[in-house]
Amino acid sequence: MNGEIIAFCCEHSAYAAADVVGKQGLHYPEKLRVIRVPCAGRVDIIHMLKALEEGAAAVLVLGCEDGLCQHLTGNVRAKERVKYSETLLTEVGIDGGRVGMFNLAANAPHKFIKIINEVNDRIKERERENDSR
Amino acid sequence: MPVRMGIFLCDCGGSLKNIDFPKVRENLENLEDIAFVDITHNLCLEEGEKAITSRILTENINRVVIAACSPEFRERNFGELLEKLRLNPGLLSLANIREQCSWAHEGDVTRKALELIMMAVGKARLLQPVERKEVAVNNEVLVVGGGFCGMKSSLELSQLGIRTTLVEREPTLGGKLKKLEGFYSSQIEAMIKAIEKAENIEILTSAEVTGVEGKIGDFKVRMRGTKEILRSFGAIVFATGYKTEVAAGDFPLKPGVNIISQERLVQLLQAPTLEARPETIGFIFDLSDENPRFPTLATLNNALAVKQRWGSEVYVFCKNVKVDSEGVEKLYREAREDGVMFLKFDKNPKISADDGRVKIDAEDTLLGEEIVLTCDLVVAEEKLLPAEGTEGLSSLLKIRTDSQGFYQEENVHLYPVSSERKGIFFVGNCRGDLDLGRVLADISSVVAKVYELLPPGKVIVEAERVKADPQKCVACLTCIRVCPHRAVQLVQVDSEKVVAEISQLACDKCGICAAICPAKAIKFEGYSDDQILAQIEAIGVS
Amino acid sequence: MIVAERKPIEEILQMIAPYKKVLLAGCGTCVTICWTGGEKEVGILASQLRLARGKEGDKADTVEATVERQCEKEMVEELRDKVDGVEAVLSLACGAGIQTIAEVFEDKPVFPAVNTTFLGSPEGEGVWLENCGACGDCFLDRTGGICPMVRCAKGILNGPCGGTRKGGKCEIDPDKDCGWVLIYRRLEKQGRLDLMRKYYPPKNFRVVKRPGKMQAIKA
Amino acid sequence: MKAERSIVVIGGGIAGITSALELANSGFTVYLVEKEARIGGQAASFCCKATEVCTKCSACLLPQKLSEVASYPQISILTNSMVVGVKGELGNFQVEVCQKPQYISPQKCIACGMCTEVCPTMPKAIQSPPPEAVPYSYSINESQCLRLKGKKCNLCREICPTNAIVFGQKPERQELNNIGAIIVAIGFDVFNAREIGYLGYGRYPNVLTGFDLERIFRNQGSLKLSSNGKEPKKVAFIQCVGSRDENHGYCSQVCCKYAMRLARLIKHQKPDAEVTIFYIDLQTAGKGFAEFYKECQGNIRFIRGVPVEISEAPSDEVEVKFENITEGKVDRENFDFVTLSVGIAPRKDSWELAKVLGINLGDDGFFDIKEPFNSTETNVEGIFLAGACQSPKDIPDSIAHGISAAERAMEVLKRCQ
Repeated sequence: MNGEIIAFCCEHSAYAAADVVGKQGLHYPEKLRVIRVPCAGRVDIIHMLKALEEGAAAVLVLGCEDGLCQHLTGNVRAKERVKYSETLLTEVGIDGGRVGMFNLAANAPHKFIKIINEVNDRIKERERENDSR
Repeated sequence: MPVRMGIFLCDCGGSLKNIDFPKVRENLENLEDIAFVDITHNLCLEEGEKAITSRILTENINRVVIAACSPEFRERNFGELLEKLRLNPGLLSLANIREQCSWAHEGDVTRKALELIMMAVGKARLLQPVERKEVAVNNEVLVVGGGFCGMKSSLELSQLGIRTTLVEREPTLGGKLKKLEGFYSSQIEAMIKAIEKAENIEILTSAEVTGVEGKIGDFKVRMRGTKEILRSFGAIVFATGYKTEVAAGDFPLKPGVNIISQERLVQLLQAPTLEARPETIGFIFDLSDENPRFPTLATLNNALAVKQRWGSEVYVFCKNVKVDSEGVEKLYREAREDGVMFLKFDKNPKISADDGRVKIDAEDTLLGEEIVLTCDLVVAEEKLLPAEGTEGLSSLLKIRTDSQGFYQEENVHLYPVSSERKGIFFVGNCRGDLDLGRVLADISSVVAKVYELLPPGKVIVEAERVKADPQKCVACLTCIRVCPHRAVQLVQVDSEKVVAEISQLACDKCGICAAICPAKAIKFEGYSDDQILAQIEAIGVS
Repeated sequence: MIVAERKPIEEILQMIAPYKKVLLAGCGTCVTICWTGGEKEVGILASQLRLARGKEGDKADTVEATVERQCEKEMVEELRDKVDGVEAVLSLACGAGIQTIAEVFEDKPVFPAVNTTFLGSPEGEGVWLENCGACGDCFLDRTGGICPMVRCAKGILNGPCGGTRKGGKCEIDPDKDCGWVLIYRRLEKQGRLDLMRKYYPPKNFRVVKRPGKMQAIKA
Repeated sequence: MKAERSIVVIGGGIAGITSALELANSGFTVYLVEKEARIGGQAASFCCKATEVCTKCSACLLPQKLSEVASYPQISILTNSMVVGVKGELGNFQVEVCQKPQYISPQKCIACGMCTEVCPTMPKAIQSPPPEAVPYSYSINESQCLRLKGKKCNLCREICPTNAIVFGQKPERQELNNIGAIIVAIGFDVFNAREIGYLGYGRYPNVLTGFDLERIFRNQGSLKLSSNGKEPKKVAFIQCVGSRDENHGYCSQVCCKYAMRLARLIKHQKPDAEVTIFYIDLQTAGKGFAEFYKECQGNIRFIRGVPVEISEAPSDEVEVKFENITEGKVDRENFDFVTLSVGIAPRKDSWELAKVLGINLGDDGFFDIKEPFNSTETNVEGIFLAGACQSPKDIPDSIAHGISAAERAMEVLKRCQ
């Protein structure tokens, strides 16, 4: 891997939103790699850490809006796990901002693009910082 | 059996021009375990189906990767096709190279497309078939609550041929509406007769549900009545209704002060004689914006009745008239045309006793004036509240209530009548503030949902989509505690070992348990740890 | 059940700093149940270590294994091949497990990755509560099945202390219940309140922070 | 008498597809007859109105249901189609369906988009489907297409890889036989705000309807003024446009909710925006909605009374004239964007279908029901109503009504078996 963005996308929301982006002919950075999951609650800490180990620039968990999870607590648990992964990373001196949880619905393609672009901008900014150091 | 994989690449009629398909094929062909890589044009059409069929029939493959449009379009159909060709649909892995690759980017995306396919290949290598099997279920339904809603649900279920047991806390059926005279009570009487006559409805009065174990298709329900009963039901419908209350904080409910409830007013209206006709009557409702439909309907109907029977001066004080139910706007107009006066406030009025009468001190926002009215009688807002025992039953069922304590969490996926547990339903006012039209829609919905979940005969389920490995399970109960659908139970495997078992009927396939299991004993086929990690590992390899 | 908490990562990193290849040994019993040292946690810690050392340009090699009960020599024996291939062992088991593995593989340095904190039981999802001090002199018969040594912050045998807050909470930690109020209510239910009047001579307490409580943050 | 296990659902909006899915799940064969080129109805183009949390508008339930319907083998979708004749009775209807020429077969079109690339007209006569479209296929605009205007163009047909394009099509009639029951779910028309001239809809670019706003948020993600491309700072919502007036004796049941949700969304995206809602009576019923209203009160201004006039003001603003009740005078205030919370009206073509089916229309123009409170059965046995064509409904209510119509149909069929 070489600086890709890995996004675990809940098939009820983010995955469908990503499809809509393509259908509308809109774009997001090519380095995004989507892994489809049945619910954000399926994504575990080890999945995020392994992706970073393999060389991902950032790992995102994209789930349903708060209060909309078909499984009630899947997105809430995912958020907790992302938060915990963040501390695991910070503990060892890695930028915790490289993991993130975002909520969106299937009919929110623009939110999907916004999330990916923002994350990508952050990555670029960090690269610039590292270069200047 | 060694993996032998067939890969179908679809170029969508040759339109995905930013992907170099021959180059993709070249890269894939060199991988291990690959039987063939085909470039096809229209996999979604009949010709595509033929292409897949002929290849699968001749090549003896046991894994299939299809790189095409979003799974939204053809996943189900591809699965059905594989099944027809005697390949388990669980052995199929898709790569979305159209919506999420070719269409989402400008310029050449061959590399990304190849990677997405490699991810699907990595996952496919580890896929296992998921067999489907028939399971027997109990089709009998328990309806809890013998009021209008529960009785009507039982009757309609029985008309579809579903055996029903109706359990009621009180000694008789009928609920609240039975107390009323006229139209409703005669309807209720007719319903009670119909239920008593129905062959497939069993009535249990003076009995209460005290325990629910098990899962859809086999809920073990404990009931306490004259004796303790333990029975199995396929589904449970709760129609436990509501209670109403006049909030003492809003109204000075002292003896001698003429403030009465809507229920009391109905009794007065039904009484053959009246001690003294009230000259002026005030109604007050919608003090809090909460659950407004119920008090609005009661107020409009009763204000009209008072006007028509007693000819009193009628004033209605409210924040907003809640007309968002069918026919209520018309009722509101009728009341105004009949001379009922409506006064709207933003600040709650002051209500005080005034020498046997009641003084209402309100600021009318429309007139912009303060209005002081002394009434002979004030009819207070009856708040709609969860019925007694709702809290107890919901914790018994391990089901969440909404922010006001009614059944059913505020989650749009559950509306109208479902709960987070399959096979447990809520109808009518036990799940919130509904008018009669919506209650009736609820009743029909629950009947349809029960019929759909528990059709006559057996139910086909995926046997082991999500499975706890009894060898690895340490019975820590984590999955049982976290499963949002309460699909996990502890079962005895042999004389000394208990392990978690996931009911495929009750499971809604979210994978929360697989992620949280501290012993890594739960495998979600298709989304297992190794299958997810294989996808991660495939990224950037090309 | 034995409850343990993972050690701070810096401490773990320091311990294993001299070793390139390390075996992370989990235990499938108590520490799995309290989400600290089962197969899942072994995987997470291994990944975290690789990330930490990878950052320093020092590639860590980790081997992962979880045995059913690390406090059993026979079960630990299964690890022999894996232990032979590494320079050190990092154990995620309780103190008993760590000592067993250290005893079986005497020539290998064995390090603890967790602190064994208390004996307790689950209070709810992801929350464990200390309820036994393993004092070796059980007198739950007199206290309605609630141990004042750990459930009372002061560990007093003749309570309550007089500092009980409103609602039956402890004066030291208002979030925790007063153990003696719990005992009183239990005995009251059983009609055995006379036991409250009896005097018990002091025990020899160990100095332990009590009551211990561990909250797992992983959802 | 043998009752058939096939059912025709007329209308592919949220209520119709809910009925269809429910019936198919219970083993019935369903013909879903849709007048437009795609199913999904009004709600398919609605936006997500979540702020930090989901505000329970239910619009996102559509996509999943739509793709489920599309891949359900027991549901046949007939687009561009209308029911033009019905014979028979409960248990055995014959339904005549007329299909307009589609020129592009939705069964064959794979939405590759090559036809649009070669289409020589400007704007293109062949258009890509909106992202929510089901079936996801291209369509031809008759007034643009050279070929359909009699010219000699064949470019799209030549490039189409699946031979999906067929010219020279005539309207086709087909008879669906052995239909057990019919469910009518044709939905509603959005009230045409032009009918109320003094509100300025259609005249001022910064006066739009709530339904317009839904589409803007859905397709663009945020609300930008057409005049300066910036997000509006001062926004007004005007309630009860086309509801509860002399011509509409009903509450549309959706407008207070969508207005508050959209208002919150605007505040969420631009926290310094000032949002005002003008209303008659606020409808706050429904699970959790009273609480949501309380949150709205924190940063949205609510004014009782709907404005009497909207007129043009300098620098692309609009002036709203309303009665200031607290001060007892008429006030004027400028806004840079006004949303008219338009209501639900009966469909203009309801009476045509009513004639074909022999069912009645009620006072307000919605389909009438057999008896009070039995909101799914019509005066014709075996013909049922689902969704907002019976009376205004929001998405959750339409779903519930769709399920109950399916259940009534199943039960009536069961009874006559």
